[in-house]
Amino acid sequence: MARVKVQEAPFDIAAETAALLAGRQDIGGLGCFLGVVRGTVGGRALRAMTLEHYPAMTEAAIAAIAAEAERRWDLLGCTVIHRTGRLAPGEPIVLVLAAASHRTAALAATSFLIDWLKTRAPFWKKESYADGGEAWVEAHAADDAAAARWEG
Amino acid sequence: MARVKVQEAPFDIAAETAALLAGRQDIGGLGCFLGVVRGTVGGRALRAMTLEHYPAMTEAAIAAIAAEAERRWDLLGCTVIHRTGRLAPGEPIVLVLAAASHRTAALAATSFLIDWLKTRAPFWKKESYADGGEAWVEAHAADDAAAARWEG
Amino acid sequence: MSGYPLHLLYFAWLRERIGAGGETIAVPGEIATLGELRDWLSQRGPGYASAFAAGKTVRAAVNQVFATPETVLHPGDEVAFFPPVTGG
Amino acid sequence: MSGYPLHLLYFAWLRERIGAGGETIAVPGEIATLGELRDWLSQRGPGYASAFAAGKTVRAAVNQVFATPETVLHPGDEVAFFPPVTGG
Repeated sequence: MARVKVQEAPFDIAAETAALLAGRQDIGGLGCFLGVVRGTVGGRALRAMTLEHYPAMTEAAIAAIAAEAERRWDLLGCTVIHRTGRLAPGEPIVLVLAAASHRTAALAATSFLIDWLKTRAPFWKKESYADGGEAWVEAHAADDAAAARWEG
Repeated sequence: MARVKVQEAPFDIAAETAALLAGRQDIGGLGCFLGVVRGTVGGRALRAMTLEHYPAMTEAAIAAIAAEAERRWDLLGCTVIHRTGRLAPGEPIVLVLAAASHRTAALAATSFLIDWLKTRAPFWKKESYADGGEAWVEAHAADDAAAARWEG
Repeated sequence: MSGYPLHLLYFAWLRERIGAGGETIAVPGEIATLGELRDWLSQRGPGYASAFAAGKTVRAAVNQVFATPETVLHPGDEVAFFPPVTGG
Repeated sequence: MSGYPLHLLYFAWLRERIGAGGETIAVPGEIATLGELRDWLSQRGPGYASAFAAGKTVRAAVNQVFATPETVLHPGDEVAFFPPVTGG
């Protein structure tokens, strides 16, 4: 059963890692992905990134993605934390952890989780630029292709 | 230029992550792998894992692996910390971090680094079992196959 | 079938164009599917027309589950419209 | 060529079988390559014979760089013998 959190507050990667490993001796590998707000997008300086989401659906959608990862790999732990609200460049947005007895499953599940989060969890990013402009981030074909790798 | 450390002491995943991200706004994704000592191997309870290495060669060998990762992907940071000496079940052995502007490079480099570490860095593991026996870990064909994925 | 109520939610640029994050409305009984609802909403005013303009990629969920134009609606459903997601 | 010195290192089960982590020895001048050194060492005693027994997978590095049986040796080289690595 995955640990899923959607929150405005920062998260603590060391505490989350420790929580996954605590009291266990069956985990051999822990894969992790940390997404971070970049300061420049397409050559344009960013002031902030604002994440909107669909509160009634978000945690359930993430839990369904994590359940799919647990169905595909023998995971011994799985954590997904996604932040919302206004974030500055350099701030972490999302944390994915996947633990397994061996590294192959842990790392594959980590890639899968972030690929599906990007295409199946109800979040929308708005970029606020240093020059005052704003724009909603458009979905990337590359993300759809990355997510599609895991289909079939 | 990668940050490489070989040490008996534990490492601090939060501090290492923060050090990679500090003062930067170009990193969009950070991939991470943490290897941990398991308490049971092939059905046999483990008391400890002892890691021997080749001190004059180890850091240079890891640095060469990291340099190869930096040649293959546009990394914005790379950290490899490998512990040596006697470790108990549940203790972390190795930490790999790879940062890039996007997640694909960060996660691919993370997988590459741990695959090559397992087959190209001069470490040897000895397992000490709860029943008093000891055995050197044999190299796994699966590890060679995983490392070979990155060749050619 | 006479009119029935739906709880509508709009996110991201759909919310901005429509000018509201959500509303509860009565829709005509002949609207049976999500696709028909979308066509009907797009004629409610310029904000809706802009949000649901032809060629725009709009996704939807019914009762918090991703849905397709063929999804059949029921009284009291929560129907959310939004752009393709961009989290992670 | 007359004899020349080499710094030898042994790791993991090679170290245990040979009973030493390393030694500096003079090898006969006719030993030109790593493969020839290995054959010569395997005849130095039962510990060496066990460490370098036929069929055993033994890897080596010369001056801290992975090497092959064809690698040519030079006076003063540091030559390390060890099993396939198992770190990570």
